[in-house]
Amino acid sequence: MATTAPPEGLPVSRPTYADVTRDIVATLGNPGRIYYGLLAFVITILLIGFGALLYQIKVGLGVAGYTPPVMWGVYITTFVFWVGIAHSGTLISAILFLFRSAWRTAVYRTAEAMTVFAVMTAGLFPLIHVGRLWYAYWLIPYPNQRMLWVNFKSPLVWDLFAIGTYFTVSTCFLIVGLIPDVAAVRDKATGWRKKLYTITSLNWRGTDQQWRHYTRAYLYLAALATPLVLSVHSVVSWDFAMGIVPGWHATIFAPYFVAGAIYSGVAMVVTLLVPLRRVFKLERYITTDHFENLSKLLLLTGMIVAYAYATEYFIAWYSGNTFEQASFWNRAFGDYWWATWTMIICNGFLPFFLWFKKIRRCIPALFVLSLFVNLGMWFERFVIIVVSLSFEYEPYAMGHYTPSWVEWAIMAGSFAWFFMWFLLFAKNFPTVSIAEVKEIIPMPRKKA
Amino acid sequence: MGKEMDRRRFLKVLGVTSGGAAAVGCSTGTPEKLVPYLVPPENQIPGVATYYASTCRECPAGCGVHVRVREGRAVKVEGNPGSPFNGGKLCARGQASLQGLYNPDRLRGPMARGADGGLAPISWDDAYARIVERLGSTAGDRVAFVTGNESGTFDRLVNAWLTALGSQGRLVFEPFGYEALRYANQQVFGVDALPSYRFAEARYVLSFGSDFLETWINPVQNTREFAEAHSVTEEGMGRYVHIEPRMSMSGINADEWIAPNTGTEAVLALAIANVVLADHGGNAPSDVFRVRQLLEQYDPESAAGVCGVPAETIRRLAAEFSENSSLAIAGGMGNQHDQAHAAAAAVGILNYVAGNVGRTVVFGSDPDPGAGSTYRGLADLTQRMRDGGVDVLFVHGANPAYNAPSGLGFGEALGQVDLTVSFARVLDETAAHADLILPDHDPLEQWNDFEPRAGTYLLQQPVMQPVFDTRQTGDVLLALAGQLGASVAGRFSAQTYKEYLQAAWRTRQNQLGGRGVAFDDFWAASQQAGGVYQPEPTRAQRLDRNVGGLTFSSWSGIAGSGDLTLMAYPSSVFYDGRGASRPWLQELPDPVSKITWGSWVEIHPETAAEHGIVDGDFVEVTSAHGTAVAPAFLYPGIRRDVIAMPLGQGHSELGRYAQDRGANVYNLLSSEPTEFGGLSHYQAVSIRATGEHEVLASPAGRSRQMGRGIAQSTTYEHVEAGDAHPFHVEHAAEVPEAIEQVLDEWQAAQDRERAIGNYAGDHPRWGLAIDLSRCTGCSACVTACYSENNIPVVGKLGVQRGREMSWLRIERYFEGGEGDEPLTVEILPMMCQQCGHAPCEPVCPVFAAYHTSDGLNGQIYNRCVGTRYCSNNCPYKVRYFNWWDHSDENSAAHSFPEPLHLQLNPDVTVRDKGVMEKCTFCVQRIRGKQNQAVLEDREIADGEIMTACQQGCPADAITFGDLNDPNSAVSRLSQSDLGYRVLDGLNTDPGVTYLMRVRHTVEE
Amino acid sequence: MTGKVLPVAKGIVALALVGVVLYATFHAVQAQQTQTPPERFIAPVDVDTAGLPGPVQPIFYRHDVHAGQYEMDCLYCHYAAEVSSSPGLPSLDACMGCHLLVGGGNPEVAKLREAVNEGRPVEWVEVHKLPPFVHFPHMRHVLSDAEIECQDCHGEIERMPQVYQFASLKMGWCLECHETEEATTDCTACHY
Amino acid sequence: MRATPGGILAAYRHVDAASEAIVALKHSGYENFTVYSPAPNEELFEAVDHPVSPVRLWTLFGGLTGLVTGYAMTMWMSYDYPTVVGGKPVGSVIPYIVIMFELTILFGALATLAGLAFHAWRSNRRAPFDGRFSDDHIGIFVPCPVERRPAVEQILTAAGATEVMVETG
Repeated sequence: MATTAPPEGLPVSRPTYADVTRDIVATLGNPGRIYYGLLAFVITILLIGFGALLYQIKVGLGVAGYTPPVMWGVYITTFVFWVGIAHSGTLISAILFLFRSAWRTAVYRTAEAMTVFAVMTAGLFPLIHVGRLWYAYWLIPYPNQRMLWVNFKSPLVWDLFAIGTYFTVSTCFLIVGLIPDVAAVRDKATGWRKKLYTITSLNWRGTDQQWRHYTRAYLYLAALATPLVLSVHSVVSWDFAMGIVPGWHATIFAPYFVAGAIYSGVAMVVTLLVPLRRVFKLERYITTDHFENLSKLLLLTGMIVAYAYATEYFIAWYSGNTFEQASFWNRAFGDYWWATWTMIICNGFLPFFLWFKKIRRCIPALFVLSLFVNLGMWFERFVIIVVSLSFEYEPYAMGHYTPSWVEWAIMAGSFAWFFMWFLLFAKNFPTVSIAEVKEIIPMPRKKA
Repeated sequence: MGKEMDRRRFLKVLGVTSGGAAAVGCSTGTPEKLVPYLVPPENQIPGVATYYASTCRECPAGCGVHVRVREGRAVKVEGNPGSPFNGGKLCARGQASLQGLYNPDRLRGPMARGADGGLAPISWDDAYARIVERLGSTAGDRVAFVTGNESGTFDRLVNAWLTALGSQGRLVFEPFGYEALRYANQQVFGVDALPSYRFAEARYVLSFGSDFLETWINPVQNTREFAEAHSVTEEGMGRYVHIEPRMSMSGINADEWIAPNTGTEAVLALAIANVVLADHGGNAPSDVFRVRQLLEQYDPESAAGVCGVPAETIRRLAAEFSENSSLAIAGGMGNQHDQAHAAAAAVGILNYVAGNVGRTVVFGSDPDPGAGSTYRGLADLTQRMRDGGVDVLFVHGANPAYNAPSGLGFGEALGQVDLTVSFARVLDETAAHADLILPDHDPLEQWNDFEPRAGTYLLQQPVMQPVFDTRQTGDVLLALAGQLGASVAGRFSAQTYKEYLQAAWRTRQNQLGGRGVAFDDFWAASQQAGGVYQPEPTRAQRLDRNVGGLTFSSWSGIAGSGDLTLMAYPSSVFYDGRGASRPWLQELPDPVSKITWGSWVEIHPETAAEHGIVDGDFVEVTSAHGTAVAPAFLYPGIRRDVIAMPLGQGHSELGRYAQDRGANVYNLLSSEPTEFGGLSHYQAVSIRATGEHEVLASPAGRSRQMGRGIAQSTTYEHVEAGDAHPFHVEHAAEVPEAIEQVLDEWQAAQDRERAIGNYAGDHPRWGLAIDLSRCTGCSACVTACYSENNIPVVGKLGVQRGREMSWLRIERYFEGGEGDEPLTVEILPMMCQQCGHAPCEPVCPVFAAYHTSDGLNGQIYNRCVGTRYCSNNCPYKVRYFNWWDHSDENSAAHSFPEPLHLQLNPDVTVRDKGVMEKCTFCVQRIRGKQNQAVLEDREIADGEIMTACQQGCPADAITFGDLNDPNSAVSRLSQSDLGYRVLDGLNTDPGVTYLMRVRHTVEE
Repeated sequence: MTGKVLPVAKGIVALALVGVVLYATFHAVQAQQTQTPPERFIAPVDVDTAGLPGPVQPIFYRHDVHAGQYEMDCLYCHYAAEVSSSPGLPSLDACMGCHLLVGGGNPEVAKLREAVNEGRPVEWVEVHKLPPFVHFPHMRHVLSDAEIECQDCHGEIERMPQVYQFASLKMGWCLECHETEEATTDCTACHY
Repeated sequence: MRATPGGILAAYRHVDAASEAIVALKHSGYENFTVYSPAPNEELFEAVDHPVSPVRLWTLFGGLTGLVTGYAMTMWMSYDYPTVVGGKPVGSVIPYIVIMFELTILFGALATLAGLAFHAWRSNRRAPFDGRFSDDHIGIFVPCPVERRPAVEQILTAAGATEVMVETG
């Protein structure tokens, strides 16, 4: 590869291998006061959320704002939100890897870390939301004296397997990717960090044999992760699509959710990269080109999402199913019109700005946009879940749900949980892949 | 789970009361105590229910009950099939009598007012001493005794006792005294009595505001007979026209609702009578000449002007009335304005000229829910008290301080009485002013009898040991008599009230010609039957000689202070307010407004719009006599110039469930007795929005069906024409033959794949058929379900957040009612439909929701993890989640405070926090009968298993059975042309078939 | 000469004696083996409650004496087992039916009489507990075609001085039997 | 780590130099030398020219195992305690496909990881290492007895090693 012309995504001011190692190792320097301040802040929020959870477990789910028939609320909404976030990571590291798009190298580590932490966050919510979380382990098919098994027809069991697999695979992926970098850091580090990295690098030395197996393994992991990415959110979407609820029971859900997931995931990557790049002074490696590429992804998925919205309404009308029609009418003009319109504006209209190269290359604009997309995607799930449930078949049994402080606290806690992990990661492991960045930099040759 | 706590505490209680009872069921609690009987009560086997026949005393109707007793505690009250009144059925209030017995606010022993003015416990002996001492120094005529309707031995005991004291001061006070009706009969027929109304024979019912399906005389009997006579048969269908400014629950069940100008029923009735006599006088008895002249003054045209009812309608009604075996009724408490007697008299004449007297209106058995009570009597007594004419006052089974207008000032007048003795079971408004409270036994703990009408002698027997240190008032009176010196004591041979009662029944046995039979046998037989039922005595009734001289005037109408008319109508749930202390009844949605745990003001949407009022806005209602504040309920079923409020709420006492809840509407009424000696329930009022607002505590999400055909109805015309034109939600396209075949084969293959393990072989499929033409929406089934299935009450906030747990709910939908189009109200009982292809089942990850081999949606509480996915996926929304720990006494949501936990059905698990629950067709009853059948080595007969809702339903609207048995009643009903299944288009294959409601409408 | 004969004679006599003794003992042993009547269970006289398995009861009622030694039928006391889901506990006057006459000297019986005289119920400690969400119909099992003995679930109760929980009473334990006996394994057979 | 075998360790800054050296080494019959590089590099791989890694077989077998497990588990568990839900057959394959798929991926991935660990460990020869090799230098270590060292050193330097060290074993 090194012999070919400099590929896209190549750092502008041709850094040498040595520069790469130096610059990226530099990000692992001892953290400053701001870092610890941030960490303290998120941990406080996390503790508040945890307190709220304990309160809910003690007193009962009644402390949440559930109003039948809305039996799923903020928790499941946030669950789907985080699962969605988790998607861009593996997309960038696996799918783009298979597509050999070189620009991924600078950003994929961040995305992948984000993926793992997002799944870790998402995984908490099904537990938080069930009525008797002390029995949640009954969803696992383990041999028990009751001779009972689980219902493999239930989408929730599918979820268990999908999320579990996704978490395992993306974690493997992250760790495998880290090994050579940790080795590189090891050889620069001193003191306790030296010990840490010596252990975590698993005695990696970059021999021809190691590279031989490593590259292959990485390729197949990517090959496996690719269908997985697409499957996970499809399965999550089937939690709804398998339901009989008007506004849920639609075949479009799987692609619709996957697109939305990648959309929100990429947005979150942008949200994280912009400050990261600034703080760690990585402008040399994460360039405006990278952001433009990301925003192209945003644009693509955003257009798919917008199309999906349109389709939903069209089908509701075209199907002639009065329940569907009523449900969608209620979305747009019912009690929850504000949620629906937030979602449509943030996800359906704002991405159109990305048609303009100016905006694609304007990092502050992208940052703001990404925040809106995150917001919009949360509301998309809120609308799909809460609004559909509040307006089902039985007019007599319709209701209106407003979340309680407990739900907000736990949701805030989930964000804190996510950022805590990310902060810890960013300071202790290379957030840009050393080896892969080097891979796309041509090595010096004696014959120029 | 919660039951463990419940049982341990239960044993503690019985440990002190009945010396312990054998424990059944088991629990994970440690260490658990098993307490055996000291001496086993006869015919009680632990784990096997015993039934005791008794009589319901929740209202004066006198329905027979069977009380289900397990391990020495009453766990359910059911109708006595042998009773001529309720024939095995029971209304919500009757079902809830259990919560009178176990009410946590029951007085636990005698109380006396101390020097500090507070009530403190006192020993029975000291209490007796105080009374004896005071009576000793009082002239008899300064002693007064107020009771409710006690037509029976106790009634005679009280009189005898007073006579012994030399007192005439007996007063019966029943707030629903039917004074107008009795007064009118005095005028028209010359008898101060009530006839009995034969709804069974009446194919045409014309109700002038009588809520005969709710509180009027004997609602359960009325409902039974009406539902039967009104239903579709070969001869045709009954018809019912309701005439009232407001569409009450009874009105909802009418085929036609007419709202004449307020208070003009008399004129309308006379006009109809006029036409009947003039055009269809055939059936009229000979002496109608007495009224002919009177009636001629009321020609339809002029009447139309007064009533606002078109003359042709009057003529039509008259024609219909005379063509059918008809019955006109009036004198409901809801229509008791100050000319109610006129209306009642007019209706009496109408019945007479139509020849109904002696046919559907029969004099002779003289039922009297009021037991001769008049409001004027209370007013006079109050005056005497105020003038210091009463030294000692006894109050039993009446609460005048609550259900008389505050203007009367009964409470204050009590201050003028030296010694007020109350026998209240729960501290009510009157008892709160008393000096001594000697709590009576609950009716379910008593020996007593009751004579709701001539020829019917009902027995009450204690079904369990008294829960608290209470004494039956009869015993108290006899004990006092014993201490009051020879003059009094001499008159009573009996030591205990039971002896007194049996003595009375000895004489009765002789009267009834029961000589020859040993008394004990007679007694035992009566006990088992719940009483002695003689055929109703009848007597021919002729018009009073002076009837022609009667003058009729309509209600004086709006007087002064307001532009709207307030109707204070009786609550079908709380009756006159005595039911308000029962949590089941508080949480039972009102059949019309569907509001729970409070009062409301019914306002027509247009009137509300004029005042800028929306649902839930607090409205201040001001009359000349007081004000009341309650949230507004916009109801298209009421005249624009009328607002209505239910009686029964707004207690200042009566325990935790009733206290400070809603508004006491009595305080808006005039305390002046009317001409007929009653209380006028109509008032001129003005309204004002206070600016506050609340979410109505009502489970009704939307009041309109949005054309979804949940509750479907048709007209008799269509039924006759043979097309019930079932409502189609789905407009599914024709499926081609080939596809059909493929689908069938596929279905067959699927079925084969299912028929393994427990599912192999033949099984029943349990199903329900619900006839909406019979269902009146009375909600007895709902309370029955609460009682049978240990359903917790969630309180007002819970209902406001839609978290009520009622497994069975009565849905109420409005149709039309906008502008001039007529309003119809659809009623539909909705419980788990036990779908064959249940959407709730496959989504449960742990098989907590699954399909049983006999076609039920099993719900395994102890397996449930609480994902609530099943509820999301249930199109009928009949799954209920335990948001709190209702069974934990330390939880704020605790629903069974001691001793209410004694009501819990030991056959049903008390559900835990975080668990989904729902109707399973009373699976505990099914399994019970199946076990029994296996032991007796026989098949289960059709109709042997009854769900609790079916058993309670006064209208017999619900039928349960095996759908796989082609001959079962339920299968046959499910095949009916009127049958439909809710949301059939979803292919859920429900096990519940509804029979469309048929309305007998007519074209103008 | 005789001097020589005597020892021989002695020898013979001695042998004879030994033979007789041996023969006798042999027969005696045989006799013992054949003649003893079939052994009858005698409940051990005094057992210390604390040392025994199972909870200590307010009165040291001994199933091994009643059901074992005196071979009383279980249904004599647990009278409801064949008709009800609950086996039923004997009322105290059922106990007194016998103990008015017998067992006067026994201190435990004294406790019983005291309780009866005071009209105070005895609070037995429950041994075989099922969770409240399990409904176990005793009659269906006592009278089932599977011919289940009380002992199958409660153990050799007639040999227990103090009752202890014999079977696990866990759902798996129930199911094993239900599957072998081909009884229903439908959830709502027990859970409702 | 045990004492490394003696030999020559050379460091290269230029990738083409390193590849030349490798080619030369192989040409003169050296096989079991070790090449270090900070990043995977096609040119080096061509020079070294290893056969394709067997890790892919692990992936394949892992995946297949997952698929079979998924099918066997769902079906067996369904029929072990037959429970009907929603009027569906007790064991209905279509919904179970999801489980099978997920297990395929899961087992595949884990097997791949195991394969990587296994082979990387097996092929991990003991050889001296220098921190530069994870930074910006390519390293070649040729284990050889003392008498052959000058020759090897000659080859490596000729190719343009920035530094050649003699490692005494």
